[in-house]
Amino acid sequence: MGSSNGQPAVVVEGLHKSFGDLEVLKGVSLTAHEGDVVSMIGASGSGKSTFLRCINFLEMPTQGRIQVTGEDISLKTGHDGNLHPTDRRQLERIRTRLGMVFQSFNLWPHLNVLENVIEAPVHVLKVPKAEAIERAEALLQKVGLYEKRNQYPAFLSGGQQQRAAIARALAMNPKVMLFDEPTSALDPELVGEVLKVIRDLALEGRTMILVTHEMKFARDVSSHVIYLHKGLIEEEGPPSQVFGSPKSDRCKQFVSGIH
Amino acid sequence: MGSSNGQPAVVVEGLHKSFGDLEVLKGVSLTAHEGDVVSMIGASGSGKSTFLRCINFLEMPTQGRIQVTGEDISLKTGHDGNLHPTDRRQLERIRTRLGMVFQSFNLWPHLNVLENVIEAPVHVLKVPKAEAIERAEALLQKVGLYEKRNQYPAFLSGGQQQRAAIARALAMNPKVMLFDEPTSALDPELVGEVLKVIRDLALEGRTMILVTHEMKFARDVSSHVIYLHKGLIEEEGPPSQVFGSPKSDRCKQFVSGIH
Amino acid sequence: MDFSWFPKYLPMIIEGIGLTLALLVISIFIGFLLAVPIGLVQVTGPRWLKWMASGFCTVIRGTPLLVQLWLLYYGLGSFFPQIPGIRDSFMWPVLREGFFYAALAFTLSFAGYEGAIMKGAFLSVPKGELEAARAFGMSPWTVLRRIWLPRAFRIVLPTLGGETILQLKATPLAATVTVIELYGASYQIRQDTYRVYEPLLMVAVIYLALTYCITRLFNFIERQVPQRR
Amino acid sequence: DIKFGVAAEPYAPFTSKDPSGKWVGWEIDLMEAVCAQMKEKCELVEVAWDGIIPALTAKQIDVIWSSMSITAERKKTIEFTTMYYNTPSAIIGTKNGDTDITPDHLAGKTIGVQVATTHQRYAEKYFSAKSTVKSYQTQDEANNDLAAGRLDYVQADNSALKDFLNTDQGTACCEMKGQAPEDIEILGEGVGGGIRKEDTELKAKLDAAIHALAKAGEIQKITEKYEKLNGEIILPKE
Amino acid sequence: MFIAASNWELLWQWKGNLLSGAISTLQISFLAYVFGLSLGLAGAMGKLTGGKVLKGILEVYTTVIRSLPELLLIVMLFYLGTDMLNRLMLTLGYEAMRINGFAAAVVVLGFVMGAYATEVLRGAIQAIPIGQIEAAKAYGMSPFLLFRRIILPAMLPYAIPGLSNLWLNITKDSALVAVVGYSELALQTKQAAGSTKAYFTFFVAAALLYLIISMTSLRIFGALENYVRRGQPKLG
Ligand SMILES: Nc1ncnc2c1ncn2[C@@H]1O[C@H](COP(=O)(O)OP(=O)(O)OP(=O)(O)O)[C@@H](O)[C@H]1O
Ligand SMILES: Nc1ncnc2c1ncn2[C@@H]1O[C@H](COP(=O)(O)OP(=O)(O)OP(=O)(O)O)[C@@H](O)[C@H]1O
Ligand SMILES: [Mg+2]
Ligand SMILES: [Mg+2]
Repeated sequence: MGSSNGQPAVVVEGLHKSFGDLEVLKGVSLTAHEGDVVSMIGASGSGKSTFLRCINFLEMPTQGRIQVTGEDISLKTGHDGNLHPTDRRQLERIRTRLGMVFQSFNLWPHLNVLENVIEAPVHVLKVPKAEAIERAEALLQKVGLYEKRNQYPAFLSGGQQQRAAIARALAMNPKVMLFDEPTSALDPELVGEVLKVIRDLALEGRTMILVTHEMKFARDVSSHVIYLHKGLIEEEGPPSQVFGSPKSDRCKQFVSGIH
Repeated sequence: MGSSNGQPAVVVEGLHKSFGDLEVLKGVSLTAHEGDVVSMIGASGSGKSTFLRCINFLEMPTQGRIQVTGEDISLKTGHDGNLHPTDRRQLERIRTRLGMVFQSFNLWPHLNVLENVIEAPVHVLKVPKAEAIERAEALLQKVGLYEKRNQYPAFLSGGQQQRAAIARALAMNPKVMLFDEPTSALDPELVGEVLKVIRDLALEGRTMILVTHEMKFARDVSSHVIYLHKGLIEEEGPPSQVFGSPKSDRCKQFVSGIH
Repeated sequence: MDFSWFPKYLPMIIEGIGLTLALLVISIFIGFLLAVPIGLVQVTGPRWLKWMASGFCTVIRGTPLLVQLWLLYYGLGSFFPQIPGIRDSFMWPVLREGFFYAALAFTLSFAGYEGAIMKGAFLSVPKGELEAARAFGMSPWTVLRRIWLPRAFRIVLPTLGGETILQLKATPLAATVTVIELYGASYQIRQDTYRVYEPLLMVAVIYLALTYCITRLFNFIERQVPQRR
Repeated sequence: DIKFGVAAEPYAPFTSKDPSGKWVGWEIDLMEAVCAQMKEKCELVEVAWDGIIPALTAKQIDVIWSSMSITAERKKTIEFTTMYYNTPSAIIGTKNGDTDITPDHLAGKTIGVQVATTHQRYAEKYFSAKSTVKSYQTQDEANNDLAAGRLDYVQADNSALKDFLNTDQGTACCEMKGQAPEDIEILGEGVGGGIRKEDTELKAKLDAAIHALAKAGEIQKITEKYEKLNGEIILPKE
Repeated sequence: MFIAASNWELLWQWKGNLLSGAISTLQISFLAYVFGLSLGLAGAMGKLTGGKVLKGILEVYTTVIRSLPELLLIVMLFYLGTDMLNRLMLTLGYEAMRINGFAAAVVVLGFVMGAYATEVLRGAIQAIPIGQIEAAKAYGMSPFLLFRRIILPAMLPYAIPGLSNLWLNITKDSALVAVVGYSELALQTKQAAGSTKAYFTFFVAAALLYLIISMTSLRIFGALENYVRRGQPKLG
């Protein structure tokens, strides 16, 4: 699965996730190789965010196997019936290789934009502060937020918060990026910028898994598209196929909704 | 300005707004008649949300005049140099006629979805509770959230939260709706649904002012489009003109960014 | 361990528990009702009200409760009898009793401490949630009643449980103004018998039971709104 | 050496502290005399009243020397030395000239006493049938309430009450009504030093010392130094 | 005011005692507060993230300790504790020893304070929007780092009012340590008042000293609160 232009960076096998009685993911598998850009599309509530959140164990899956940059995450079943990582240090190590942009941004309100961006590099990766600031400022320049670097998140516009969140994730220089609707609050010009950034990262050999509602964006950016429907992969393949000639009726209807 | 198919519902004249030294709005005027759908587009940080928030005085403008459904809101300059409404009751009355969907949803976390929707009708409009519930359930059905009506917002997906916010605003049956990126978290199918809802509302003679980054959506839904650039209206007119043959270079570049 | 004194003092202990509970319930309820406006005006009120409320909180929190109680009981209390005719009025049976002053002092104290806590809670409600309420045309009163206060209340709940227990343990001070509540009763027993641990143990067990009830009550209220963890 | 525990809360003129932190007073003088008599080295330890019994049982002190009244109830827990002073129980009240303190005359009135004192037991035995007896944690609180008009009478140590009547507040409001009639069972035993039950040897030594001092008139000599106490307290006979 | 000239003289004579009492109060309160806060932080984290057993133990700790009168705890821990210790020493053939009242008081007060702080901090941590914590986890922060860099600063706005109440309480509760023979402001006041019979004078003086301590500390807490709320828009 996927264009195999490198080592597998993320392998997910048979992922299940339930919240109480509600089964949100019913066995989802995915392989993303280095340099792949995998897009997930699907209706609201189909489990896209949950899938991303399972990859870095913000949500504990009920069943399944997850491998990141070749490393299998060792799991055991906890009291709640979900799988939990057994080795905290392994989990932390792996998380540093997984950047994440949240759907709701989740900026830290007690830190200003610059501090938000350097927080993890300085304190997790132990990058010297001066170096981290330099890099952060370059990133903020790139997303057009340099002027706002000393502002606190609560005083930013929606799109500015989203850009800060993107810069924050990029600052970790992760092998794999998980983007949860990274362009929802951005204007078309900025969407174009983000597109460029993602392409550059892919060329550098980084892997990206992104959830998006912007079909055009998905078509332009991805090497592989997955259409998720009610917790199952209903259709997947290169964008040309999923958008151009989907086999599943449900998918056909979904992508035809693009106006 | 705007297609004049009725009484003016919202009139804004020469609106200025500064945050400290930063002048965000530099004199923005707008007239929206009954049944109009006015879209505001513009770069992130150009002041779109601030403009909407000034209309219902969540943000106090620095200068300007605002009229809603024919009623002039009486203002006086406060200690902070901004304009403040003099008559609280008038403001509250007018706000009940202005529905608002926030960019960040702002659902009330201590109330479940249904309670969020009936809260204002019951406690502001004094609609009998049973009636409000009935109406709310119909609205939730419409936005596909009926099953989640007893769930608390923290347990909803992004799109579900946004739909709850839309239902909450619709439940007030307002004359004018202010939408701040109402479809940012929605999939194409749901965007289509919202488009239908907005059209129906417009046919009923309601007025809508909406901020959006989805140009296709703006083109399909609006009777009038305003392109905001650095706190000023750079271009406005019917969608065919703004998107088809913009006069301003800046606008041309912005809308060409659509891919 | 020697509990032979227990039957003899039982009526006194029961009366003591009654007084303790009465003092606790009165001061918590009225005190909290006062604390809400005291907290609120510190966040939104006009400057002079803000100033008064925070001054009240500072003085109440800044001086020992015992001193406040004594100022009321011996200060205010010795002023009343000088008012002509008051000894014959229907108020006198209340005004001459230590209970009245204890309840008053405890209520004001709770209001002062909780006022400061409520201020913080009001400040901690995210701004967007209030804006949503205002945008729907809610009057300030409705915003407060339906959104602001319930949200603030949830934020203070865990703290409030502790404060209620602290208040329970402040009630022994009432014994200094002749209200022989639970602790006062045990003090009497200790002084009569010179047994140290047994009377204290008895009080401890009763307090433990009361605290357990208070904790359960607050846990129950906390669970009313589920939280994602 | 023997550790004498004194309540940290002063009880002037028996025990009080001067600004330099030195303990002084009738009981302190007596303590020194007793120690000299026993030819023992003594150490004064200050302990909060609340912790004074545990301090005794935990052996942090050996004698409680702090105006502790001897009662049958307390004897179940600790042992006492022989009585080293006693005070008559007196009653004061608001000014009105009459000095009748029979239970019938006090009917319907409110009488204040200090908690767990012999006076409280006395008042409860004789007056509580017809009057209200209110207990206070300290004597001063009762006095204050009498002045404030919330009490009609206060029963307490003769000397303490005289002391209060000498203050401005006391002179203004109140007067001596008389001494409570003797009741050996309640008032008779007086004040003694508290000791652990097992320390019989120490008790014997202390008792002997107190008797010797009384016999030699030493206690009387100490009392003469304290104007307020002179003639107001009852001293051991021999 | 109410204080006659002769009483000023008394106050002047006893000023050293009152001031040293106030300093003792501050010392003991501060140490106990720091100790209690550390216990509270650990307790709150344990309650929120610990296993069933740890949660159970902490629940007992907060319920039992908070419900027992402090006086009882101090008397029990100090006297009963030393009594038993000494009995043990004696049976083993050592001499009885005296436990330092100051250390005992700090430990006991801090232990009690820890139970309250646990609940205050638990509430504050629970009030942090979960997304902020998830973001930190997603960047590979270890629990300790997450705690230090995100949870701690993010919870402070919710915790400071409760914590400042606890501090003010402890400055006054420290009066209880008089029971174990440690003299702080309240006891010094009682002794001065009892020895001179000038009750009113000394109580007013003590109240003022307490008020000065409180107002100063409230200033500090206020400044701290302003600082920790720096990223927050003003509510209107
Ligand atoms: N409370 C505030 N204090 C200071 N500056 C603010 C505040 N609110 C907004 N701003 C600034 O005002 C500018 C306009 O913000 P606004 O939210 O109106 O932008 P927008 O057009 O809605 O952008 P977006 O599309 O990203 O939501 C931004 O630069 C923002 O940083
Ligand atoms: N913590 C939770 N507890 C219970 N149900 C949850 C929880 N989180 C998500 N859900 C439910 O799981 C389903 C999938 O949620 P998810 O957030 O993965 O959707 P999504 O595909 O990202 O949708 P969207 O496009 O709207 O963001 C939804 O129905 C949601 O209500
Ligand atoms: Mg999602
Ligand atoms: Mg905006």
